Amino acid sequence: MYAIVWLIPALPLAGFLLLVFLGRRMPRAVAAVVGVGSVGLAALATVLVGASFLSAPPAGGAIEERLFGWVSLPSLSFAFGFRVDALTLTMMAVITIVGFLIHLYSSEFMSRDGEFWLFFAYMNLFVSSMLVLVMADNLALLYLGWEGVGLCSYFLIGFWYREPEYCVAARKAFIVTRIGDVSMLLGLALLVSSFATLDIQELLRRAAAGWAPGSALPVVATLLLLGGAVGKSAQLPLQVWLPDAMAGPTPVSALIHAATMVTAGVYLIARLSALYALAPAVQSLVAIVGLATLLLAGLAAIAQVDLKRILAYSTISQIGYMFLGLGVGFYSAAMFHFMVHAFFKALLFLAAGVVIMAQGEEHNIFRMGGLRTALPAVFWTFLIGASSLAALPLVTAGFYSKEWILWGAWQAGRGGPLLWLLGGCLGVLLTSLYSFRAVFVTFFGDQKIRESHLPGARMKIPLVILAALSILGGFIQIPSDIAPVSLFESFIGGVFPKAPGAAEGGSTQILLQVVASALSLIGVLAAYVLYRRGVGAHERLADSDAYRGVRRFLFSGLGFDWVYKWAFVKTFDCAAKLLKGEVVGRAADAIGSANAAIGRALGALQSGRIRWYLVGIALGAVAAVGAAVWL
Amino acid sequence: MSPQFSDYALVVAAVLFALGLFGVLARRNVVYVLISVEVMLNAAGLAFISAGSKLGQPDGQVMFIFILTLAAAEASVGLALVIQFYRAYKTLDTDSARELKD
Amino acid sequence: MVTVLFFVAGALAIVSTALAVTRPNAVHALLYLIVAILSLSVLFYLLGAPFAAALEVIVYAGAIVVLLLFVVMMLNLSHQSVAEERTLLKPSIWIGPGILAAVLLGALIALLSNGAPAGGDSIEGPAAVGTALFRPYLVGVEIASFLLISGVVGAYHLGRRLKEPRP
Amino acid sequence: MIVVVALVVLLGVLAIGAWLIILERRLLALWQDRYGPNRAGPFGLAQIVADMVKIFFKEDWVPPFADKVPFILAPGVIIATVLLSFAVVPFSPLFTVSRLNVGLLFFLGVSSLGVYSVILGGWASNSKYSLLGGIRGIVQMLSYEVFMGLSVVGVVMLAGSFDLSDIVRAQRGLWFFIPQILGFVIFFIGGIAVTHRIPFDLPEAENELVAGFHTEYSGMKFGMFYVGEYVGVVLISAMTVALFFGGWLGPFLPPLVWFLLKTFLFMCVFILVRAALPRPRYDQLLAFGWKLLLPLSLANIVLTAAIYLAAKG
Repeated sequence: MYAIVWLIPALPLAGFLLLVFLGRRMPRAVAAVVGVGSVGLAALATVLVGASFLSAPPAGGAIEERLFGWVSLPSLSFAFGFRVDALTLTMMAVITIVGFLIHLYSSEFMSRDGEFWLFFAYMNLFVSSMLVLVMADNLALLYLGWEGVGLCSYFLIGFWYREPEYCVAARKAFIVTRIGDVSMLLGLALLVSSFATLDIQELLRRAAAGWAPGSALPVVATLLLLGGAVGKSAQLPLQVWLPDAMAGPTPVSALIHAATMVTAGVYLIARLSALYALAPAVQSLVAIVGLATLLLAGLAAIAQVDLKRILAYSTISQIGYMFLGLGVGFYSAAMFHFMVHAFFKALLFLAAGVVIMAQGEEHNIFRMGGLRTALPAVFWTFLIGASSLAALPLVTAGFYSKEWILWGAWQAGRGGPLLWLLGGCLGVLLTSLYSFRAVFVTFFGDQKIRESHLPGARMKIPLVILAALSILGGFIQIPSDIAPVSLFESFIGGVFPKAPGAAEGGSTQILLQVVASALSLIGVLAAYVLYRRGVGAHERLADSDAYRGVRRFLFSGLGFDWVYKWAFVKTFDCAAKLLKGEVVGRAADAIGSANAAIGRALGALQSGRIRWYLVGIALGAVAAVGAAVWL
Repeated sequence: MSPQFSDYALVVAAVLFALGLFGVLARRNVVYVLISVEVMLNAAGLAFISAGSKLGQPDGQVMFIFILTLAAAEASVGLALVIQFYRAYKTLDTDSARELKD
Repeated sequence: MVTVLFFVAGALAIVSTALAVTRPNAVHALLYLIVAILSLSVLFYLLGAPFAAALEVIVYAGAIVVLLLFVVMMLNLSHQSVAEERTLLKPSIWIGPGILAAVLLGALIALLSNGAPAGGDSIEGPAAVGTALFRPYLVGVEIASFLLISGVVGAYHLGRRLKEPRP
Repeated sequence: MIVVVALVVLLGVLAIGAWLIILERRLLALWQDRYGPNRAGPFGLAQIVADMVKIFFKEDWVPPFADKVPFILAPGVIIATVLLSFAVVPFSPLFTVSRLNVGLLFFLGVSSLGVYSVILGGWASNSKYSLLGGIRGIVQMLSYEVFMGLSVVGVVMLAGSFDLSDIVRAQRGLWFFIPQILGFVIFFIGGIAVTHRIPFDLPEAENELVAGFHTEYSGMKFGMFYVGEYVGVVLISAMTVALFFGGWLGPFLPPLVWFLLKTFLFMCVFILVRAALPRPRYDQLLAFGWKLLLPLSLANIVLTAAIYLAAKG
């Protein structure tokens, strides 16, 4: 079955081309079939490839397929080629299967939109680019996919381009991620100049042989690449674009800004894990970035009132968990969390999409309420997603993946317990608080808006499937102290360096799990107390000035936008204003007016009389000959 | 054959060139300007040929042939311009075509 | 005999060129130019370049000057513009260029008299010229052919009758 | 010696040209079932003498509106250029005025000067018909000289010389009209056009332009144009023979006789063409030249060069 590997990205690309060239003339049904079908076929192909991968693992643990030569220079050559190993296969499975479900959902969700076909064209292109990103066997191709998904993200955030603020949001996302991309490009340039190859495996081999651990070059290279990952994955300090990216249609938020694209940074670091092993300081930095992001985003999420923005901050926070896992060397754990997160976050977004649609495009959760009875299917699936997000013990997938990361954090050398304390205790608490805040406020209480636009089958089926995955997905990897199941680790672990101190912890591990579980339950309880039990606690708090100030601070995403506005935009504006009129301009004007004056002076020579010009030529000839005689 | 021919021929070429230059500068009629240019080209050809003869090389004649081609191309384009000039201004006085100035 | 011929031809070339440049009647001027070209051709022959001499007559006298005459005849202006030409040839107009040309001539002759490299006259036949033309100067020949083609195209383009007369 | 040869050639050629007029009239009459001039002398051969007498005694009128010097110069130019061209014609190995190493180029150059007689005559007459005829003459002769010049390049390649005697000698094995049949046809057509004979007599087309460039001419000046045309026919015939039909080469008879016989044959061909073909329109003439003869002559050059180089190995 390995021969069909190339089909997996090619199918969505074909769908994109079909839609882009013929979509305008297609009936909606045909466009939907093309758009959904291409991704569906890609998912089918992925499943087939995955099945044969599991039943008969290829030599070297990877399928390698070189399609055609791309750049061939004496000093540097690379091909358009794919390399599929366990890590890639995990990503591919998530991209195509979750992608297919979201496409199916979109075919109903977007059905009233005028540019239906264009939406699917962009989505197909996105899926294709994302697949290229994860399947690339060299960094140039990876970068192609990287920029491709960024471009699609820009298109889709601004999909409703008639609203000016959506375009602003799209631009913001594009520009902010561009900062990271430049950093990444520099990193790639450094790697190329150091090793004269872009092939990932070859590069990692040469790096391991050529670079001493902890020396300056690997630190710089990994730092630059981390810049790219941070930008794409919306981590501190480049996280500001993701909340605004919620301007796009909800399926876009689910697919691109929760499940797949934003985890490209995680993938990049995981893919180049051998490189990061050469720069322990940077790897620690990854952990710190992840920790800081997950806490800050969690705090910001508590204060949001827009349902989608809550989920956006939650995404930032959960990717922070993944970074934490990467930083402490638990790559498998990070990837496990990535997979589980894709399931439940896509679920949450899709459910939120239904809610928002049913409430007549109302985003503010405090104007909703009581939807438990109006939208029972959505309520239950949303509840499952939120539980998984809050890592309610034992029954949810999120519990298992998060526990794994926290166990890694505990073991991470000297700062381990601190990481665990902040990330585990505080993070878990915050997560369950904000997720159940959303649940209680949205689905309980009095119904304030009558529901409309109830979801059909094509929207419900993905919700159900994703809800099932959010529960069952966790059971393929269970800590040994509960039950010895380690399917995921045995599948993907071979790709990564061995996790440090991954030994089983016995009673310590049990203790840690109990504390974390307790904290997540406390979070649920706190949310209940604050937002559900009457109106008391929350209302009373809301009166105090201090609370309002904190709330506004948290609501604004901890003021990052404000800081950036003043630090970069305003200073740039000021500098521009300073330079605009006088300083540089005057010098330029002087050059210009001097030229104009010279031109006017010389213009007098342009009498229009040909004979005058000839006289000039003749004088020149006389001078030349005279010089020859005289000299 | 006198060995000094080529020296005198160079002097003749210089005289012809100066005459052509005079014509180009003094005449205002485009046709005369063209005639004078041809004279100057001829003078250059004579100079090349006498130099080639003096040095015993065929290169002088080769250059003359190139000058000839140049003259042919120049004459054809130049005459086409003269015709258009006359159509536009109903005169051949170069000084009447002074629109470029404004 | 040959020497006399050389000097006669040289003098003829100079005199007829001077007349060609100064005659008010364009056709007369062109006739003088033909005489100048023929005497130049004689000079070429005497300088040992019979091939160039023949080409001078064929191309200059036989083609270029004929074309000039053709244009003069087609515009049919020689008769009416003779008087006009006379007024344009006032001394005040030609005195400046005359001085300039005289200075250039002086400089040129000074340059020539400053000692030219020694060497004898020799005859180079068409075969030698052809060999030189198509061996070391092949690129030049190609460029010249480009020039001719562009000349043809340019002349055709410029010679078209404009759709709308200029304002 | 050379002066004697030159004088003999000069007088002989003029005589032949003059008698050609009679020949043409008689032949045309023969082909048109008429008698033609048959009264003066045996077979009317003395008719030319009578014509001469008449033309010399006619009033030699110069129009007052004409530009006199070019007007008088024009008929001289054609006689001069045609007769000058005969300087390089190789009548026989011994009987040649000048063996110039660029003889063929000399012929082309001098005959290209012949166009000035048409130009000057047409312009100096200062009459509309003359001017139109002159303009036609310029364009026609300028165009067809190009093809004439190009058509002989093949001959020069095969002979390896511009010297006409060398060219004749190079035809000992094979007359060049066989390998250069294309060149021969183009050269002959070009020759008819350059001598502006019927059917290419557009500069003097009598039913359109009265008499074209020599409308205003009379007396012996007209006679010089007339004789010049016929001497031109002799010249083109002689050159055709020298370039393509082996010149003086031939068995039994002396070389000079062979040359004259062949030339006579081609003069008859000229007359036959006049008798047989109608006159084309002016634009047809030019289109025929530039669109057919020019590509053909270029193709002839390329083919000849290619075959020559291939044969040489």
